[in-house]
Amino acid sequence: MSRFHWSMHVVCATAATFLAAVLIYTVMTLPSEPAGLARLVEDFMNVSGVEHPVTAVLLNFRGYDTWLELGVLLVAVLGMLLFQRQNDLRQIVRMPAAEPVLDWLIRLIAPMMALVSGYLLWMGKYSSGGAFQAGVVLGAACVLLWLSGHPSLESLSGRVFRFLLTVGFSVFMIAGALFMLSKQPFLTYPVATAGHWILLIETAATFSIAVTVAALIMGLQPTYSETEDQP
Amino acid sequence: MTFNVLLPLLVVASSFVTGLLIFFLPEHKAHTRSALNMAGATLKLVLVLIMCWGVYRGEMYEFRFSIVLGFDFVLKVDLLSLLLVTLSSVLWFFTTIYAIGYLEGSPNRSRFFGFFSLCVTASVGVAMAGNLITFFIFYEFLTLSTYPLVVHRGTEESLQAGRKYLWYTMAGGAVLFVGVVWLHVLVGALDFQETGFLRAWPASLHGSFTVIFFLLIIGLGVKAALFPLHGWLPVAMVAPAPVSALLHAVAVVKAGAFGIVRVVYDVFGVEFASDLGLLTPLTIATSFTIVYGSVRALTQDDLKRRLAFSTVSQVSYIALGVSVLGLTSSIGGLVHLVHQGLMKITLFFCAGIYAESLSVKTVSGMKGIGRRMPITTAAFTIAAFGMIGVPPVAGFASKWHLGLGALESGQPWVIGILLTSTLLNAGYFLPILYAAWFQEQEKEWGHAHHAPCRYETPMLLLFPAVVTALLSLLTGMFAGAGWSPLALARAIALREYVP
Amino acid sequence: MTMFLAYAVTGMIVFAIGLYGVVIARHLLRKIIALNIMAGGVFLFLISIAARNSQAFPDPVPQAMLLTGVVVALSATAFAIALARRIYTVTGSATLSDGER
Amino acid sequence: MDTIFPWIILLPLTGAIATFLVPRAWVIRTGMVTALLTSCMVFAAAYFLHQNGPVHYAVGSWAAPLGIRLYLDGLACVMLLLTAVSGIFISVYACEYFKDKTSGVLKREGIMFWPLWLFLWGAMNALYVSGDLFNMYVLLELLGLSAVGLVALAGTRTVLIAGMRYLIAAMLGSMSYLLGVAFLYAMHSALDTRMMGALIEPGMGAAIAFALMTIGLLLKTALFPLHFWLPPAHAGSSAPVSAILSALVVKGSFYLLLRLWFDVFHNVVTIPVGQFLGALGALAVLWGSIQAIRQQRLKMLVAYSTVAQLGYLFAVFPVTAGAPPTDGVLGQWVIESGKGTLYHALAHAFSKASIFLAAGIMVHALGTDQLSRMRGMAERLPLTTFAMALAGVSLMGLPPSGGFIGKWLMMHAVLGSGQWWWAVVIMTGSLLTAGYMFMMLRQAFQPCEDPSLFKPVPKTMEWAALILAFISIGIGIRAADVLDLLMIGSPFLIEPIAAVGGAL
Repeated sequence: MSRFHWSMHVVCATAATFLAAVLIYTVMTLPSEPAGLARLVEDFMNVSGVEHPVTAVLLNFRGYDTWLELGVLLVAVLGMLLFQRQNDLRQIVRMPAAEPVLDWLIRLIAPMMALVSGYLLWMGKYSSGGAFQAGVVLGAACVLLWLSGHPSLESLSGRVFRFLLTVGFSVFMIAGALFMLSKQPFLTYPVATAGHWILLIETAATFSIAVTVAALIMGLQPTYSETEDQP
Repeated sequence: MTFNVLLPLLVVASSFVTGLLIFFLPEHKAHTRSALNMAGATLKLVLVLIMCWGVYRGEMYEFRFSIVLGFDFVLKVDLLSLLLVTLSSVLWFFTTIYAIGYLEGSPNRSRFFGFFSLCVTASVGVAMAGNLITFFIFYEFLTLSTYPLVVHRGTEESLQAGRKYLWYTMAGGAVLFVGVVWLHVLVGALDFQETGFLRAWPASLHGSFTVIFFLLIIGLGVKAALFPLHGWLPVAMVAPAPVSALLHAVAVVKAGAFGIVRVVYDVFGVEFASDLGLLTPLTIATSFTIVYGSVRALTQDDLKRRLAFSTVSQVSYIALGVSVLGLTSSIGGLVHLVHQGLMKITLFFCAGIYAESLSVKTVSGMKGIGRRMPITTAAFTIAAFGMIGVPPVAGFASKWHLGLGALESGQPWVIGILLTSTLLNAGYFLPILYAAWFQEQEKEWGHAHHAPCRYETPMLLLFPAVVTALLSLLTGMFAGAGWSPLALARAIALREYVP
Repeated sequence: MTMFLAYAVTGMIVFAIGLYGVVIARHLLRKIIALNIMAGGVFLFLISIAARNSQAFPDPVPQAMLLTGVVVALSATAFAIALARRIYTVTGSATLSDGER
Repeated sequence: MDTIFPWIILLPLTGAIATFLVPRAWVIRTGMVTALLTSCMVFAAAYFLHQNGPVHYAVGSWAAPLGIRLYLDGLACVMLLLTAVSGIFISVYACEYFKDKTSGVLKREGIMFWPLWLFLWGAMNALYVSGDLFNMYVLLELLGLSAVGLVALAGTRTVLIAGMRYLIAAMLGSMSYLLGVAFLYAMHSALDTRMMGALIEPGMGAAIAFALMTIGLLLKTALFPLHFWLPPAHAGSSAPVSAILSALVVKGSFYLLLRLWFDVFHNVVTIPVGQFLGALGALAVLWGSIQAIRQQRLKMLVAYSTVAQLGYLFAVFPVTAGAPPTDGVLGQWVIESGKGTLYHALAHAFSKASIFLAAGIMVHALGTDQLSRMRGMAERLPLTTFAMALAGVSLMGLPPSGGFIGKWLMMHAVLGSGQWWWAVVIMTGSLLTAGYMFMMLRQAFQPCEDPSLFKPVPKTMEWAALILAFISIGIGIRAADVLDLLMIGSPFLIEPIAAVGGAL
């Protein structure tokens, strides 16, 4: 597996086991009946605008974290784009057109996946679901289309692609900043329409996550740069 | 900001501003640069004279500015600082003239004169520092501004000298820094007071006071070239003549000696220091340095190295005067601060002229130089006699007081040290004079580095040398006058002893 | 209670294995996979905290932390793979040349 | 104040999005406008902080245990100012640096530089005001990723490998930090630093959580044994990026360590732990300086000097660990050493950024940063050498500079609290720094043989480096104001902080 001297293995193995032992011992000493924030979340559920507690925490109580997390995703794509010649997906190596059977199958599945992603997005309000799951499913649909050599993604111009990448992050920020005009802290949604705002943010996030996931997967393929070696 | 507060700042700023302006002056503008230099020097001289007149009439000049809580930047003019400020500004005036003449046509002079003015700013700041922290700030600033002067020529030899100079002064600065911080932790404000302020503190601190004293003295000893720490001085001779003149007569060495005077008188107080038994080791160290410096000077053939070792021993006179408990010996030490400056700068001026006009650098090459360059050698002789302690010239007054003080304080062996060092001074100065005046010229004179001129050397070089020689003669003859450095030294010494 | 202990302990073991893998692995892809295993261990421990006591529904805050953590780990891994790919293209070898961890 | 507060974070991030979306011609303008606006916001925040004291800000107006609380006090404000001031000059420098020498058009690197740099700046600002443990994790990751992106910007072989090593170290650090947060949450079901500080009691769980989080942050601050990734990353990347990394990014995770130490773990911390961290710092100082002296390339020398100078910052921990919370006298030394560390961080940021920018100018003019090729720089590039000299003075801690005040305060605290051995370390460290700084300057002062070697350099780059150096000297002159600002909200007081509760 690696050219390290066997003693290195032994040393690392013992260190790892010692670390595991210490961690396990501490886990044992953890209190078994902690208060946890479940009850607190329960009290505020009625004001959060969504029924599912995790979505409430993710998008309302700790919306700031989720917003920054979208930022992290965006930085990852920026990093990936560093190694591309252009800032978009246009000259990703186009896959050869799939055989008719695969082509037909993908034409059938892709809209279904879009439907499923819409459903997941809507379900987020009531049970586990939401922007990330829907975004990934939509991204998978795009990857499938790309694999089958479908020209749809090539039509995505550089500007639109970059706009779509940033739409989730910016909508979240604008929604949050909007209510600062009425002297509310950042990311405060009015109680009545909180649910709608969250839905709006989630849809924007879905699109940008879908494009990000597709870009990351397609961006990692060996593109033109295989041939020409940068110094 | 009344005038009393502004004056000390103006004195420091006058050379600092000229320095900065010269930095940004393009190389070819020689005349504007010399004009700026001279303007700065005269302005400083005038301001200092005003200050002397003010202090004489009892004015109080103080500029206080707090950088951090309990850490004040204070410029205060008392009699002791007056001594060094006048010396620095007078000698800087003449050294500037000399430097302008000496560096005619040499490369990057803007950089040289920029650092030259910064260096004098630092030495004036050292003189006028009101507390130990400001003293330390200017002390370290001095290192920074003198290093580029030492390495000015950029030759490998001068870089080596610069490296050695740097290591000594940096290490010294670090030791001094530890001492100052430790004292500040124990005692808080470190403002200088006439008879020292450490006596009032409880006896429990005396142990750490002793350690702090030695830290401070070692830190200052590097620049004052005490025995084990003097290594950088002879090596730094590789710098151009005005630099070695400025470094060894006015700026660096005096800062160290002045620091020792401040620490012993205005931080510890001389009686408190002798109660703690701190003075005797200092006396022993300084006496050893005096003898060691003179012995080493005997064997040096290179003229400037010989003068460097003589400086090593002469500066320790000041420290000796300070460390011997007694009014007259302190007067002797303090006044030697001025006298040694005047005499040593004359010697270096003459050494520079010899190198510049006849490219004579070694003592053996000086046979018969008296006939070739009578005026310069006359000035050299006056200063040499002063160094030995021959009566009319200034040196005699300080040695006389040192000897008297040693007798009064009941340390007769110090007289022995003074005698041996005087003999040794004679030992390494008289052969030069004899060779210069009475022996025939052996070697051919080297070519001159400057255009032919009416006298033996350009006026810009000759005039400062002659003037400083006359000054040292006059201060020697009129030592008793009301205005002489001796009177000033006596006034200072009177204040330092608890009535 | 024992359900929490089971998951938490496995989480710790997986964390340690992942750490061992990161230190030992020389091939970049193995290192990145090991990093993900390590992340998996932490997330397993996080999720095991959520359902320790018998309330109406498990504590949603660790779940939210888990979701955010997973997405952050995903983006870091994606960037790491892109970087590893780039290193392979430029240097021709998929290991850090002077072989430290 | 509440209206200004979030803009410190929103502005750089909006700027990042804007520079990513606008066409090539507009990138520099938007970038510079964002940089200036963000700095104005930071100065405004500092002014308001000075007027009416520290600010608690609940994001989404949810109270602390559930929502995320942001907190701006003197300590955070000084770090914000540090980032803003160095950020402006680095941005000005970057405008010129990435321009193609011949055509003057912005190189591709320059386009990608701005979004990543503004993301990093936004993450830094958010990190300094964050008061929530998990939020700090996400910001640390955002910071790490954009920093690695900036490192990999240059695209050369060494830089990619260094970037990879940095990324792995960053991810390892974040994972162990997250595990620590998970443990804390498992024990006390709270994520807010102040609440955690009140709830936490010494025990096995708290100790392990503390150890994990500290190791994670040490990995990201590149303290001595874990510094392997820093020198190649900082030396290889392009000049503005290495200035950003050395001056700003490493300070972010150090700031977190300070926050955790004072806010969260103040009664879990024991004396041996403090001494251990101090010892690591001392080793970093000695090892970094010795390595720096042995380097042949300027940027490697300056990168190792970063490793060394970071060691100084850790002198605050042994002094604090030694002081029991309620003891008045020793508490005074804790505040003194906290001030010293912060001041050293401030002075180091400005002088290190200035030296890296100057090194960039040298590479720009000479094509290489070999120390032996620096001959004659004093004549050909006077402003750059002057900037290097001033910054060197500040790094060495010589009197007129900010570094001196930092060194003075640290020495004062260390000697006052009786732990004199750290004073020896600080002294040897500053002598060694003098060693490699003068080694560098000596090369520049030598006479230049062949003036044609030096290609012309845009003036704005030289002035950006010089002004940064002047600032690092300037803060040494008037230190009282900066320290008053720092002490608002008394960040270094370690008496147990009352539970913040849901009242916010």
